Amino acid sequence: MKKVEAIIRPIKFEEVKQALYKLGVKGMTVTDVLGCGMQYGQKEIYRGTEYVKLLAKVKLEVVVKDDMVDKVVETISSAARTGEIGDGKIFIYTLDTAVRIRTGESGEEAI
Amino acid sequence: MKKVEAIIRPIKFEEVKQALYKLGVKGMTVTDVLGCGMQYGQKEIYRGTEYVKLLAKVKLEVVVKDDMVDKVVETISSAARTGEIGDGKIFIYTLDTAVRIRTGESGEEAI
Amino acid sequence: MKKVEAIIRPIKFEEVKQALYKLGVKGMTVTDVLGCGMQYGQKEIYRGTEYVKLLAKVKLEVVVKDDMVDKVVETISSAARTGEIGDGKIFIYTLDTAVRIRTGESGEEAI
Amino acid sequence: MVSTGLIARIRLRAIALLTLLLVSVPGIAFAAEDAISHADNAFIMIASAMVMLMVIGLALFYGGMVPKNSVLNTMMMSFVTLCVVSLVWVLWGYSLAFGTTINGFVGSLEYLGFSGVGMEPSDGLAHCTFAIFQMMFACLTVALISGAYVSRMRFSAFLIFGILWATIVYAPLCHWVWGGGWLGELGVLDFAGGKVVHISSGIAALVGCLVLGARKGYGQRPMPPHNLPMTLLGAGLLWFGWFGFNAGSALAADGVAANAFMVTQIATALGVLGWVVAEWIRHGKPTLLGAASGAIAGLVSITPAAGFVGPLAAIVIGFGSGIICFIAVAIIKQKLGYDDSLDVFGIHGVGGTWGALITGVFAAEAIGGTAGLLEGNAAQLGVQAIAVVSTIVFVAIATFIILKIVNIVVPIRVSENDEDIGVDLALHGEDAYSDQVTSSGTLQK
Amino acid sequence: MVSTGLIARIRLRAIALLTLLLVSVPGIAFAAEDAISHADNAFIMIASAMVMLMVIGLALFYGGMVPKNSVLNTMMMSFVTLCVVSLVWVLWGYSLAFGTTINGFVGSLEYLGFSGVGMEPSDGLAHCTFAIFQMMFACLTVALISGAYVSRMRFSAFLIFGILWATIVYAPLCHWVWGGGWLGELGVLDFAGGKVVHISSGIAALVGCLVLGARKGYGQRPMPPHNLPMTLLGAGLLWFGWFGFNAGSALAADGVAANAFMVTQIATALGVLGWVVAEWIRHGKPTLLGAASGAIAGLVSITPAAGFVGPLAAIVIGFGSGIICFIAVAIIKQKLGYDDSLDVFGIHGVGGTWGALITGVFAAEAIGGTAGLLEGNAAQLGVQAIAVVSTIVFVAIATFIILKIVNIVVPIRVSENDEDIGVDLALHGEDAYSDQVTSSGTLQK
Amino acid sequence: MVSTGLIARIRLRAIALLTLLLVSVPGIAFAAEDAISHADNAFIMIASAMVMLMVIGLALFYGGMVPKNSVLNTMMMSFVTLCVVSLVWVLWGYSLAFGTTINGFVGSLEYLGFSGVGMEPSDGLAHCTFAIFQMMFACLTVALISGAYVSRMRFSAFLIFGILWATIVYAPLCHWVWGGGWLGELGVLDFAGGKVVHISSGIAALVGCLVLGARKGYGQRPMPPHNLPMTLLGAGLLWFGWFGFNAGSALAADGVAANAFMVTQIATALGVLGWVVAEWIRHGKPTLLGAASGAIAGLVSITPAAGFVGPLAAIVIGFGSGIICFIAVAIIKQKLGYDDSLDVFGIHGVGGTWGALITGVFAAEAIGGTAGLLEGNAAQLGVQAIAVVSTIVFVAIATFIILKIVNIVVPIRVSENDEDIGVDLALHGEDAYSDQVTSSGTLQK
Ligand SMILES: Nc1ncnc2c1ncn2[C@@H]1O[C@H](COP(=O)(O)OP(=O)(O)O)[C@@H](O)[C@H]1O
Ligand SMILES: Nc1ncnc2c1ncn2[C@@H]1O[C@H](COP(=O)(O)OP(=O)(O)O)[C@@H](O)[C@H]1O
Ligand SMILES: Nc1ncnc2c1ncn2[C@@H]1O[C@H](COP(=O)(O)OP(=O)(O)O)[C@@H](O)[C@H]1O
Repeated sequence: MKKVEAIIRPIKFEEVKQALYKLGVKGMTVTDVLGCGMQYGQKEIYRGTEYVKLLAKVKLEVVVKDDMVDKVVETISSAARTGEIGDGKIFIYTLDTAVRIRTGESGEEAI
Repeated sequence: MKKVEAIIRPIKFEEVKQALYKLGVKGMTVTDVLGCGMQYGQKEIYRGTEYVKLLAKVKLEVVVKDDMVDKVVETISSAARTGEIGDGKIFIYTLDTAVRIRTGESGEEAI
Repeated sequence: MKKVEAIIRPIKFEEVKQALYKLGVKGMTVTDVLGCGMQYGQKEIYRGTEYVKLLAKVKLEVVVKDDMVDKVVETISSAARTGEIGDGKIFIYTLDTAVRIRTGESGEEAI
Repeated sequence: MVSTGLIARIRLRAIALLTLLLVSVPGIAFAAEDAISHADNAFIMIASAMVMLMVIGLALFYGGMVPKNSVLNTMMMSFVTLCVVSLVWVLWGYSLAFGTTINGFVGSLEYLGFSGVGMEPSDGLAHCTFAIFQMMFACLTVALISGAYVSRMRFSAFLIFGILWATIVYAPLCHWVWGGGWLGELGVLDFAGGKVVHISSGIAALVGCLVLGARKGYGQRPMPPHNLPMTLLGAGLLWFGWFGFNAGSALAADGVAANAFMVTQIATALGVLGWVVAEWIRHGKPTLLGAASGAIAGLVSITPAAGFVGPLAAIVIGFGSGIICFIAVAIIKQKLGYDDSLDVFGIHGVGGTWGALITGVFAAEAIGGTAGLLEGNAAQLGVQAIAVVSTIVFVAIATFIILKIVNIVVPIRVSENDEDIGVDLALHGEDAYSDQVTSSGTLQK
Repeated sequence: MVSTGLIARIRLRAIALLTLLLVSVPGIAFAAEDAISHADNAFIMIASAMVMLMVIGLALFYGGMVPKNSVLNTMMMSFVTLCVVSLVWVLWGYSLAFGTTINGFVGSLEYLGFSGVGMEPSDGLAHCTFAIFQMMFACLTVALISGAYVSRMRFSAFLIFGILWATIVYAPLCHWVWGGGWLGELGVLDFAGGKVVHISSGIAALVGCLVLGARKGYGQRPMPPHNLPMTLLGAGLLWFGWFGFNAGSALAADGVAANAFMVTQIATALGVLGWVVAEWIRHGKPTLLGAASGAIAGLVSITPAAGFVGPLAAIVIGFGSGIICFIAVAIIKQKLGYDDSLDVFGIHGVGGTWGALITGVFAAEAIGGTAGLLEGNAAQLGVQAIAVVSTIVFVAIATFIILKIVNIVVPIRVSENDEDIGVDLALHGEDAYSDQVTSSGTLQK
Repeated sequence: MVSTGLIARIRLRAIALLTLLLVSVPGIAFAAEDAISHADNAFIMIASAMVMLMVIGLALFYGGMVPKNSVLNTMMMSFVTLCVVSLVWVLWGYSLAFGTTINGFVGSLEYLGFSGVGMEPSDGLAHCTFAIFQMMFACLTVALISGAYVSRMRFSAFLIFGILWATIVYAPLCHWVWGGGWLGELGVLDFAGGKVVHISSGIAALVGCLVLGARKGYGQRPMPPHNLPMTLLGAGLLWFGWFGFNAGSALAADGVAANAFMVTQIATALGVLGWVVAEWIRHGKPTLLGAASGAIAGLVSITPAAGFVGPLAAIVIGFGSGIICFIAVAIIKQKLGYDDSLDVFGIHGVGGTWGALITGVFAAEAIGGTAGLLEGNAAQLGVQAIAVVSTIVFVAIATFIILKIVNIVVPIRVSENDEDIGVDLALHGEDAYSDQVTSSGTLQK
């Protein structure tokens, strides 16, 4: 069981979500985050002070069976890509297990 | 050392927290997230437009020693359960190590 | 490839970020979280009701190559330390892999 | 439009000068009473707009105090009340309140549908100016009640409740005090609505929150305000609008209005200080919510007294109100355990009662024409007490009956599930705040 | 300052009493016309401040409705319009609108730079009081338009557009109706700007959103309001300020003003109820955004009618407006698919047209001196229709040309990338909200 | 109540007509001075309410500009100041400011506890109307100062400071200029408080922020506004209320008030444009915070001039103020490095000084009765300069001493730890915003 964690542009989130639904992935968890990478930040101004702030991004977490990982990564990548710096990253982790709280099921059935 | 990550209903968070305290778990990290799973989303309306939004959930992260994992999962599950769709999921990961910033301790002592 | 996840004081975030930049770490993801540990919470009052709330913390996630981990942990620790309870924790995880969405690169090149 | 003897007396002074002037001018035939004074008419129109703004202030004051998932419902209750009660007032409410009295208990139906309520002069104002000013009072009173019902009352049930309550409770009560009814005849002092507006809404709130029951989780989880700056803004707009409410109740921009304006400012300031000091002593810290609450407590307490007392009395009334309401809200309510969610009873009920009684103590003949206890007229305090008790009894019983009737038509309380989700989403299909991710939903075609 | 025959007539009544008084006093030589009535002057000054506050209300009303990343730009458009159009008005706008008429189409240049616009009395007001009151109308009208252009228009382009539009469209239109122009002469009834303010801004909004094109992602992603309490507060301030707008349009605190005040309250309340009921039927739930929208719909529709109709007509006008605008916004727009982002056309254009026409139906001679269809004067409805059509045609063509010209000077639409990032950051270098982490950026030295 | 020669002159014109009327009527014995003009009394009451609302506007303007963890403390400082200074004003402040002058330096104690301040007429107003209008000015002035002290000053220390400063600095200064004191006698022009309100608060802010020291991390971390829409709303309410402040300072709804109203609108609009243009040139982008700041700069600069200059001068004054204050705030402050956190000195100190001096240049005899430099009266500019310098010196020394004294009673600065946590939580035990999770805390029983 793997967790696919994608940091993407907020504007692309809806597209990614719908692409995942099409793929059959129904469960996901989403968080507002800030980030920097190659795309360093955005200049802001207030009363003569200039400063650089991190960029708003969306973190998308999807836990899937091992055999789904490649398809999920592929789907997210192509839906989230613009080709410009700032498109984001995907990180993949291995889970020990998952539990569905409602039923107590655990393991792959719980996803 | 394991991270137990639970996605639960906001309304259940206080109960879960108190149950964990009783169990002796004092450290935890909490994030506001949005999610969907079997419970797909909530219909909203504005000026004639209807759309479906993700549901507000709470992500609770607790890092514990290996031997505590089962008790923690059990505690969270029973406190968070309503029996209705949308109760949430628990995901379990293995950590390499942990460090307490204040003292520099690492490993199990740091939790 | 490792993920270094640090939970630190909001007030220390800017210092930590700049210390990481100096170290050459350019990519990071930041989330507003709430937490408790030894530092239990803050008393609040409204109309005669007193209650204790979790503390605002910042979660910083940095994915780095294995050989950078110690330096990153060291850098974060020293920048975030005040010596008082509440300085925070660092958790370290192993990743399977990373993907750069823009280019499709994966593995260490993608970080 | 029938004014009480009291208001008539107030007005008398206001027009004395003009009358004198006109009478002494040869060749002017019409009586002063017949003309619209542009100054007074402008004053009361603007005062009416200010009272209307109080309802918006109230929506913010209340909205900031509830959790994030019921702010819209809370604001809706005030906002839509402003609309529904306005309609009730035009159709029959004004007539029940200010039509020719039927035995001192209720007005006749002569003004149904605002017939006869137009541009013609009436005591120096256009008749409709007076009717609209009073309309705003009715709207505000019903909206005030909603603060005790938040996060759990069915919206449709609240609207039906509001229509019935405005008709059966507010209009008659207003008639009793200001419309030529028995309390006015008895000589009760209620300058701008200590009883009519505040005691009545406070009692309705208390009865209602007992009938509804506490919010799910009340007493187990804290339910703190989700946006305190919003609450402070609301309190600020209420304070601003209350000048129209209190000074406007002189119905002319005369010295009585100026006095009412002055003591309103003083009592409100002292209400804040009273609450903040009490809180500082008890909790070790002064809170912004305490300051905002104290302002409302001060405003409530000076409302019945504004045209009758001077600046030093206002200091005592306001400071006392801040402390008394703090005790009611922060100590007594905690002990008794009822869920008067936003403390409508604790502030309007308690503060209004304090104000109504203390008016009977501090009333100064030189200001409002009536002496109080301190000037040797103990009877006035008795009259005030009669008015307070009769208001409480009448409102409590009537509110209870209305709620029970509404509950038959439509259950007054939402389902448990709706309460869990939050009434905003459940009843209105809306979320108060949407950030970037949240707002990204899927369109339904 | 040239008033239309209509307004002159209204004023006449207002000063009748005073004239009578003064004329009958021996030894008073000056005419009533020459004096400033402090009451009316105070009323219109305060009304002007209230209309100014409407622009702030509008900034909030609109700001709450856009996504989080374009709220500042949206608010800026209203706020800076208030400044730019004020300057235009001083320099030449007022003169074009209220200078001596040139063939009924535009005013002369006699008041350029407010020369001759000062403290001297003019119809009971200081001349500058009138000029400032009218200034606020011009500002508000241009600001209203911006709601259709949000999240994608270049800020500098909007400012240039605003200057040109205020000069070429608003000032002449204002002249036609209120400044001695041909529509006023024709006898059109437009008490406070149904055509001049609302139809004109609504049409400009529609033309502009078609020229600009839809927001990126419109129709694919929902773009829901980011802060509904802000929108409700905005609606509340608009409602409050609108009393100054409508009642102030009597230019005196007389019975006509009082009538306008009354019907404004009633129609607004009913506008809310109309929209909410329609929505409840269609979507199963009443929304706060619907309630706020209905209030604006009601306010818009009563604007042209306020000095001419009574309370029962106001009920019909307001309720009708709530329902009609709901249909325009929630059903027809959805079908046609143009991106009138915040429904300026759907509410101001549609509601203003409804109001302008229905005024010709319900106008009551006893109130505003002119009879409408119901009192047998069908011609009035014809006059109203002529005014509506001529306003629509003139505004549509002129707005289209202005936008095309502006687009040559500076592209009216931002780049795709700026639209993705959001116009706040892209055009203003600011983020509306900063939490602790966000606010922690790196200083540039 | 003693008016300065200046104000008396303004008033004279206002009552000329009425006097003429009354004098020419046989059989009217009383003097015009003895009557309350309902129009003027209404105007000043409403103006007072508007000035009160400015304090709320200020709380929002300031509150939006601070980080999320000190918004409540920032708002509290304004809100509770409104209460504490009101009490000071009733007890002794008004008397020190407007009691019979003692050698031109301070008023006598005749009005202690508002004794003798009631409904009786005084220059056309009820005496208490005037006293309350002035009360609001005192409150606002002290609240303005707080903007330089945010996020680090102990709340109790600020309250003590406010009481002392209102007594020792504000009341005498007010007396000097408006209460019959030496500056008024000298013929200084300060229509609505350029010196009394703005220079004084600006200087107190500067001295205070130097005494307190900079916020921890100032210059290392950016400390950007946490909620810019709140700041814009605050600026909007300030603008609205400022009409009451400036036009109300005519103390009658006459032509002078109308002129003040007009130039206030114009200068404010131009202040925005000045700031925005300067910023656009320097940073390449116009910001909303810049627009809001420019509005305040414009308002400040026209405050001393409002009754003395015409519309074209207002354009120059406002536009100049926007640019000058931008330079002071965005360039000079950055260089000097002091932490005038919300730029009270940069806007009120600098803008007030600019306004005070330029009034001496543009004053037009036809408007306010006094000529300025441009009309050949160079001496007036000298008088203005004397007033500015004496105000600066007096306020700087007195503020410094007061802060040092307060610091003995209670340390004026919070502990480092409290500053880290944030003053909201540390001093008030509250968090401004609670989302669902945050709000879920554990009840203490
Ligand atoms: N090493 C990293 N560790 C954690 N998060 C990262 C890392 N690199 C990138 N990110 C996240 O991904 C987002 C996009 O990264 P960016 O470098 O701009 O993408 P790209 O290189 O593909 O253009 C960043 O804003 C950050 O949130
Ligand atoms: N596969 C998944 N990956 C990531 N998060 C998930 C996944 N499945 C569920 N979740 C999270 O758990 C929440 C509850 O899931 P849901 O399916 O509604 O619970 P249940 O199936 O137990 O009723 C979701 O809103 C989402 O945040
Ligand atoms: N066991 C844990 N699991 C998850 N998060 C934790 C855990 N312990 C601490 N934290 C996070 O770290 C933060 C700081 O912890 P705290 O105990 O106050 O630090 P310290 O012990 O170094 O003083 C907490 O607020 C919480 O967010």
